[in-house]
Amino acid sequence: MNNTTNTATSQTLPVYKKRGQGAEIWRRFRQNKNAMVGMCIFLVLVSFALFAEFIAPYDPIEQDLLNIMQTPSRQHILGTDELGRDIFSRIVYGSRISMTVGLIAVGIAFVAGSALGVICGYYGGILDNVIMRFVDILMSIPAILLNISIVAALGTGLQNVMIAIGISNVPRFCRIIRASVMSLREQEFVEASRAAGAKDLYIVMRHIIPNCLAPLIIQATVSIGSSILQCASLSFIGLGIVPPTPEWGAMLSTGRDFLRKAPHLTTFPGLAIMAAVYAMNLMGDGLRDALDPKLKN
Amino acid sequence: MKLLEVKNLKKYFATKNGLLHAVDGVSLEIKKGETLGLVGESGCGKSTIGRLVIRLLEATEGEILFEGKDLAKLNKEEMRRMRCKMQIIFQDPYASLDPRKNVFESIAEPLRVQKVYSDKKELERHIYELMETVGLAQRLANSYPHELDGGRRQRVGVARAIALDPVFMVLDEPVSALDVSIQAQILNLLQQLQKEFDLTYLFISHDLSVVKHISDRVAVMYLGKLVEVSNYKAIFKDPLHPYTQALLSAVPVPRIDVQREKIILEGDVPSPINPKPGCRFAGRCRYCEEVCKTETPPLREISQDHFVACHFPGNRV
Amino acid sequence: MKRKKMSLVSLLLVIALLLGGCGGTGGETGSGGESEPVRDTLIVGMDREPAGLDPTSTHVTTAVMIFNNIYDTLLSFDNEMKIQPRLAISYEQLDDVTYKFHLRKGVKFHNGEELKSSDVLFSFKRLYDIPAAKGQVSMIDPNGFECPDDYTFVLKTTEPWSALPAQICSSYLNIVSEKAVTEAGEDFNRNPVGTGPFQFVSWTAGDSIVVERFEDYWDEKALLKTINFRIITEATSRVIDLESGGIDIALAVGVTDIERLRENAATDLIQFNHTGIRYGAFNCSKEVFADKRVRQALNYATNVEIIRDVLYDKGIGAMPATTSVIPILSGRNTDLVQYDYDPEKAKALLAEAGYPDGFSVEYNFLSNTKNTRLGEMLQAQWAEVGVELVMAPLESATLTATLNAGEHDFCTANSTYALGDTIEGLYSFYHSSMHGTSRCRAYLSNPEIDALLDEARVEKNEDKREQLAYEIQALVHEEAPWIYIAYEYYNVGLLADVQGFKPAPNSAHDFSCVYIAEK
Amino acid sequence: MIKYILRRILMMIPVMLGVTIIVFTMMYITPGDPAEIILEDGATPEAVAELREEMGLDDPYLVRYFRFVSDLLHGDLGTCYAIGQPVFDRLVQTFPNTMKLAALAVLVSTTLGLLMGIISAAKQYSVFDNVAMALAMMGNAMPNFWQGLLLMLLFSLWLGWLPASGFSSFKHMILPAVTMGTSSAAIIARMTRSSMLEVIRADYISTARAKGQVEYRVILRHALKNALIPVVTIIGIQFGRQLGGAVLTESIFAIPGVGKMMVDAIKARNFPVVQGGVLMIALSLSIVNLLVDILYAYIDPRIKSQYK
Amino acid sequence: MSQQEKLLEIKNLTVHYATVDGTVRAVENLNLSVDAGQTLGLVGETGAGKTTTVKTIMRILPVPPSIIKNGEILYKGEDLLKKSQKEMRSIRGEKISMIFQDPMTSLNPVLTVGDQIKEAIELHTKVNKRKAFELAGDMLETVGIKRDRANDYPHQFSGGMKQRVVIAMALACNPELLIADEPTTALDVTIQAQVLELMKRLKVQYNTSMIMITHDLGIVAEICDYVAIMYAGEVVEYGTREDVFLRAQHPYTKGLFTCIPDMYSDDNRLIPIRGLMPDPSNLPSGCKFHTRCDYKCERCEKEEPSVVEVSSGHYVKCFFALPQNVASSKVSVKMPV
Repeated sequence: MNNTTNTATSQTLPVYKKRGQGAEIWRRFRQNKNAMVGMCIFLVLVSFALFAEFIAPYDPIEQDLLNIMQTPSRQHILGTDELGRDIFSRIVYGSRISMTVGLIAVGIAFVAGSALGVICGYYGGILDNVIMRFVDILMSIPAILLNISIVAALGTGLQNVMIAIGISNVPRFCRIIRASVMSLREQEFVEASRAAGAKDLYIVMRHIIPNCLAPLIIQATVSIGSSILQCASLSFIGLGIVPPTPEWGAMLSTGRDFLRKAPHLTTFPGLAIMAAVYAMNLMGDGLRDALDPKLKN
Repeated sequence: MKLLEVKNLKKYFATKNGLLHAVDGVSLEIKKGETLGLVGESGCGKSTIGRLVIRLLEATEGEILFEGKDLAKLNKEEMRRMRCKMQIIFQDPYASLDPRKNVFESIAEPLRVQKVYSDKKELERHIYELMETVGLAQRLANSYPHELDGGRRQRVGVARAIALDPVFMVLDEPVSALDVSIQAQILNLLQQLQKEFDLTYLFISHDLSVVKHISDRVAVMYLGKLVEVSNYKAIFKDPLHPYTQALLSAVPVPRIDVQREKIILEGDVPSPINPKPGCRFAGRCRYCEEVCKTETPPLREISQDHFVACHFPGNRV
Repeated sequence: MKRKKMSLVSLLLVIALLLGGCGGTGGETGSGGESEPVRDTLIVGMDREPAGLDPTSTHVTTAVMIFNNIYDTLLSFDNEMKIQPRLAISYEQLDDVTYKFHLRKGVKFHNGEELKSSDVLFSFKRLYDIPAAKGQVSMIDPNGFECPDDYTFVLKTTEPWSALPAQICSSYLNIVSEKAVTEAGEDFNRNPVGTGPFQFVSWTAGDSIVVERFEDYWDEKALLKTINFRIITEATSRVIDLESGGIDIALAVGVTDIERLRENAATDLIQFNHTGIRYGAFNCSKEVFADKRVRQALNYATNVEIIRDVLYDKGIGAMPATTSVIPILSGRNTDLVQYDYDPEKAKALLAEAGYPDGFSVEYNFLSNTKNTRLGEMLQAQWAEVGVELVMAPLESATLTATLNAGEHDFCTANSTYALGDTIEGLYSFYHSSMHGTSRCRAYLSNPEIDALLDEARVEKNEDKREQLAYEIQALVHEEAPWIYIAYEYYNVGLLADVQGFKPAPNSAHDFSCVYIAEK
Repeated sequence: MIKYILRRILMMIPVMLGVTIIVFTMMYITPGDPAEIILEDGATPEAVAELREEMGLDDPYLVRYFRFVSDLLHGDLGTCYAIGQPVFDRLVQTFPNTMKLAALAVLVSTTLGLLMGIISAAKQYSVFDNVAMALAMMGNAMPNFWQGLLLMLLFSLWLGWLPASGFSSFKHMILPAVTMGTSSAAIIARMTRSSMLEVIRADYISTARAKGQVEYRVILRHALKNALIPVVTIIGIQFGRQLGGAVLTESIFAIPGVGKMMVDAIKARNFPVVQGGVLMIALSLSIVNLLVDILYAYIDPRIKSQYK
Repeated sequence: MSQQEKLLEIKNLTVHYATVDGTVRAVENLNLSVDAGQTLGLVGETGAGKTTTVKTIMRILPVPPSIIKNGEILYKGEDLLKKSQKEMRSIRGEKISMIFQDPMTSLNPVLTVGDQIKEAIELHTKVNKRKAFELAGDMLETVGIKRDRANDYPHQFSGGMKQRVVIAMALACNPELLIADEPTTALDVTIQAQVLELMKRLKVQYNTSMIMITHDLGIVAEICDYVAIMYAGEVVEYGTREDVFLRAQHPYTKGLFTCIPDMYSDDNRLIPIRGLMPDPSNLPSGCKFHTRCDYKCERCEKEEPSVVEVSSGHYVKCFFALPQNVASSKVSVKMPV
């Protein structure tokens, strides 16, 4: 390996492609056993959500009033619910609802939270104070009460539930991004690009945001889990998803009256919620180690 | 012709318990093609000056004349264009490169920001050329900062700095974080670039031997003020200010055949917040008299091109 | 300053003291120590918290129950809904609008005052200026009251009204002590004074209402010393609490727990016919339901048989309903027959009425397990005849507003005959003048039915009233504004050693004769 | 330190004001009319109109808001529409119960979380580490209303150790507190574990070992105290979660807490109760956060010196 | 060197780290020894294995990633690697103690300075709490800090003062061997001078032998008696200060001297050592320095050179090492290319 500048002009200019660090992150993620378990459960649930039509043996809404609340049997793997509908099919279709609620609610919180967070973190000053006081106020009201009042104001139904859960998650995202933006703003590579004459917007988009994606992704993964839980709680109070759409929280809620007579009505939706949230938590932890900042140096 | 002239530069930071005098009335000038070494211990304000002269920080007071124009008066747009002429290299190779961008992107950034090239091929060619000039193998274009060692990361920093063909460069402790063998390679590279592109350097460091090696003129700073400025030979041969003398004697020298008189300073550097009048070094100075405690000694030209800020310069017991 | 050594243990202790310590007060109410239930205290688990203890405040079933034990009305229903004398020994009807009541002597209020006709007058008069209770005395002439002496009380109705005696038994007309109300004013709602067998002790909002035996009650004294009505909204928790011995009586037990409570040796279950009927109502003022044939078609399209089996566990929880008048009331038209399940006929009728390929209708309901299941079954069954039932659950506040304003297409409800009078019930369900009130859901306006109802209302002769009731129910059956689902049984779970509990159809249960048998 | 506390209390006022605005606006835009709910059976149109007038529900937004705030300043939280009892009395009855429950839940989650966090950090990548973390996360993943019902079945019915519902003795608080506590034990355990792992890698731990200190003293005396600092802030946040968690747990275990009252109040459009309840919850959260900060300064001398 | 007065002797110590990207060969059969009362300078750049070596002596290397392949560390004849943890604890702090590089993080921020020194004393001497606190006060005085500052917390001290506290703590039990891992690298020049003076004084006062790890040859010149130059996990040159400064033979040692700007000669061209730092996870074959050596030949690439004793006590690990019977300075050795 000679170190003097290689004089020979290299024949083929190395193809300039942006080789992502994905390979590195994926390698570290794969080594974490728990995270892989979480990933598998997550993939199963996503496949349920995407291919519900093929996986579910029965139509989730089709009733069979002759044999209601059957315990698990060969035709109905997980048994039938209080109207004779196949529980397994309802859980499969239910995953579609829960995943959508999780993803879109977190999406709302992610976008709104990051926008506010970046403004506060980068510019500071009165704007930062005002927004942060607003965030403090939202944080001082427990999430579930916030959800209930928003749903009460907007009305029940999938769309409003998503908006409610989204709004109540905004403060958490805003705080995380504000913290990482404030620390990044002082970094020398930001000063370097400022010295090169870059405008603020350029610096935020090219340097600040890519570098605070890691904590965001971790929080997003965990928040999907907690959003599913919040949606189930809303259904439990009767403000959640409109029947007959199969949603795990609603199934758990209606099933609770038959807890003693037909426990399987609550056990399986409950386990489904638990599996989804558990998977999200495990993946969140796995990502936390994989995206660890010490990856930088 | 004076490329850069700074008059009575001041920079104060508001802190919880008072005003921190980081830079307290510094005046200096750098001729074109010259390297001015700025040396001093941590907390003396040398890095702040480095950022003030290229207006990365807004000065509290004082003028910064670059090629005759006062940078403080320029509006945002004019300042952005002036940025091409002046660049900065940082100390910590790990923090000065964006971990999410590869080498190619990091070097290309200044060119993209100033929209120098419209055609992509042109941009690529120039970047490979720059990489060659700083001694980086072309295959490293795709690698990420965490895959490179300290020396190579600093070379990327240098390539980025010279991308816009600047005239003036601030080097803020460029080699302090590197191992000795790599340090020498970078210093040679900087000297070679200075000759090749007729660059003017403001070289900031706490390492006296490195400063002596690379600078034409040297300025010694203590607690926000310049205490001694002269050409590199005079400062080391005939230091006049007591702090410079103590500083020189404190540096451990890798030679056992040289005997030197040991001056050990007592106590610690005083706090720069709400400093008292009089000479800042009075508390730790061997020759301290009453006048030193009350009157701040101005920077006076004692002998040809040798300035000292002390009431009793050159005093030797 | 002596530096306090901060070891880990004391750190945790500080957190615990700091946080745990701030809850010293409150929470310690409720009758006596809960460790071992004192056998002369009865703990009743009820499902809803009454809005207030002033008889003029709104009437939830649990409120009516408690009122019946701390107040008395002039007359009251017995368990066969027959009118019996109570505070009034007897009454005579002087003419077709005036009634004269002879009060019992020596009756004591809880505050020691003696019952006088002035108290009765006061109890009636105060209803006129309370919006929630005004409806109860709309038929009674506000200035037709007279108190010839301390123990006789005369009132006049605005027009001849056969149901007056039934109205007197209404829990709104419980007699309160004039002195107590004037003194307490607003606070009367929180500490009532009546003449009933039990007197009020305390009310911890959201937790429990405690009453204790009134020693000098005019009738024979209650057997129990105190009753603690605990509020447990969650049905499952209530039953678990009963089975684990935490409470003695659990009201409103769900259908699914009936069998288990019966089989369990430590508990048993009493079922009785509630004065209510579970039904689905079409809003006849809406254009699509104006046509009788559409309503009949949907009756044919509904398989009530199977719905009842699913909802009430094959007849364990309810009785089939063929008319809106409940079994224990007189004048029930027994020869009406339920619309049988005939989807083809339904389609034909729909086509005939101009809806060959069906239509879409919105179903407003309070989202609880029963309404949801009922809605989903109807949705499936009506889909077969091309009618799309859109589920539109509303929470309690918005639902009440929508139904009272008549904005709904279809809804389900469980209405009760609070007055225990057939004609009054039918009148409040179907008379066109009652649109906008809380019991009129069908918004039916049929002049023939209105005329019969008006006539029956003033008819004094008992058999004539029953004859009219028969005719009205037949006409209503033809109009089919409702789908009769079931007469629900009201299920009460109790521990095996609780004796003497006789439930009342209008849920005004009498706890004075309840006692706990020694094992 | 006192100066800092006063400043923090002053800072609470704008937050409280903000809470009143948000809650009032939220209630204002919610459809459904309280007058109708109160009248319920007797809700004839004229009766409703008359009651609305009496309750001043027809006044414009600003008038009602300023009336609400001025009453608030006089310490009058308004009267509960349903029962007619002053909201303040209702809060006095229900609030201590929820606070006691939340405090016990925080104690449960803290002890559980700290224990699991420390042990799994000390024995990193061991079987215990994985099992403890998996269990903790399981507690967090389980919907707490379902968990409550199952615990009630197990402990009240089948084992008969604990009463199923009600709130008159300490025994009543165990089940609900455990239900609420397990969900945040996972977060505290994870936080303790990662902060312990970070601290164990610090130089002063090697210094302690180089002094010849025995390993468990190194962990407890040197590592734990430093690791606890970030955990204390988490405990403050958990208290907010517990108040939220109380809402469902209270309805399951029939506890007369502020959570359940709030849910019913929102559904019944009982505006004064909702406004009063949210204010009280927000106030208690801010106070708890302040207490946590003071505790924080007490543990970490670097911060204590800033406030002197 | 005669056997008996050797305080510490390391014999072909090999330590590797098992990491995710493969095994890192941090130390490769290293041989080193320290005599009683002497100061050994351990010089080398990043990744040379200096810290790994001294942490292995103290046995405070975290075991999961690190594996001690083979080798012995004889302390007064007893092999430290065979000792149990309990035995090691009685040696750490009392017989051998250690100072770390960054004063900012080597003191526990939540305990007072006095407590931390008292802890060291109480571990190894049977004294009650009050006496231990008094002794701690004495130690502070000896390192030039007023006794009443014992109740202050670390964040109330400057960098230099903190390093003095660390030194006080290390010398509290009068150890026979003090290991200092780059003690002054994080300090400013004038403060560094103060601390070096203090260490020189205490070394004599407590008659402790010392291992000073540094990459700054200036510090070695000021404080060390013997010098060992380390490169890629092994000692490439060992000798007295005069041997290494005046009669260095190994190309790496000479390269170190030529690439440091010298303040006392007017202008000297810097001759850098070309190439990159060795990657410990895949070290070059043969002589590990051949990739950067100007004098390398085929033999250097394939074979590992053996250690040559060029003069008494002066060892060089290089094929071109020439035994010198007479000491001469500044001999530029002509090397066949």
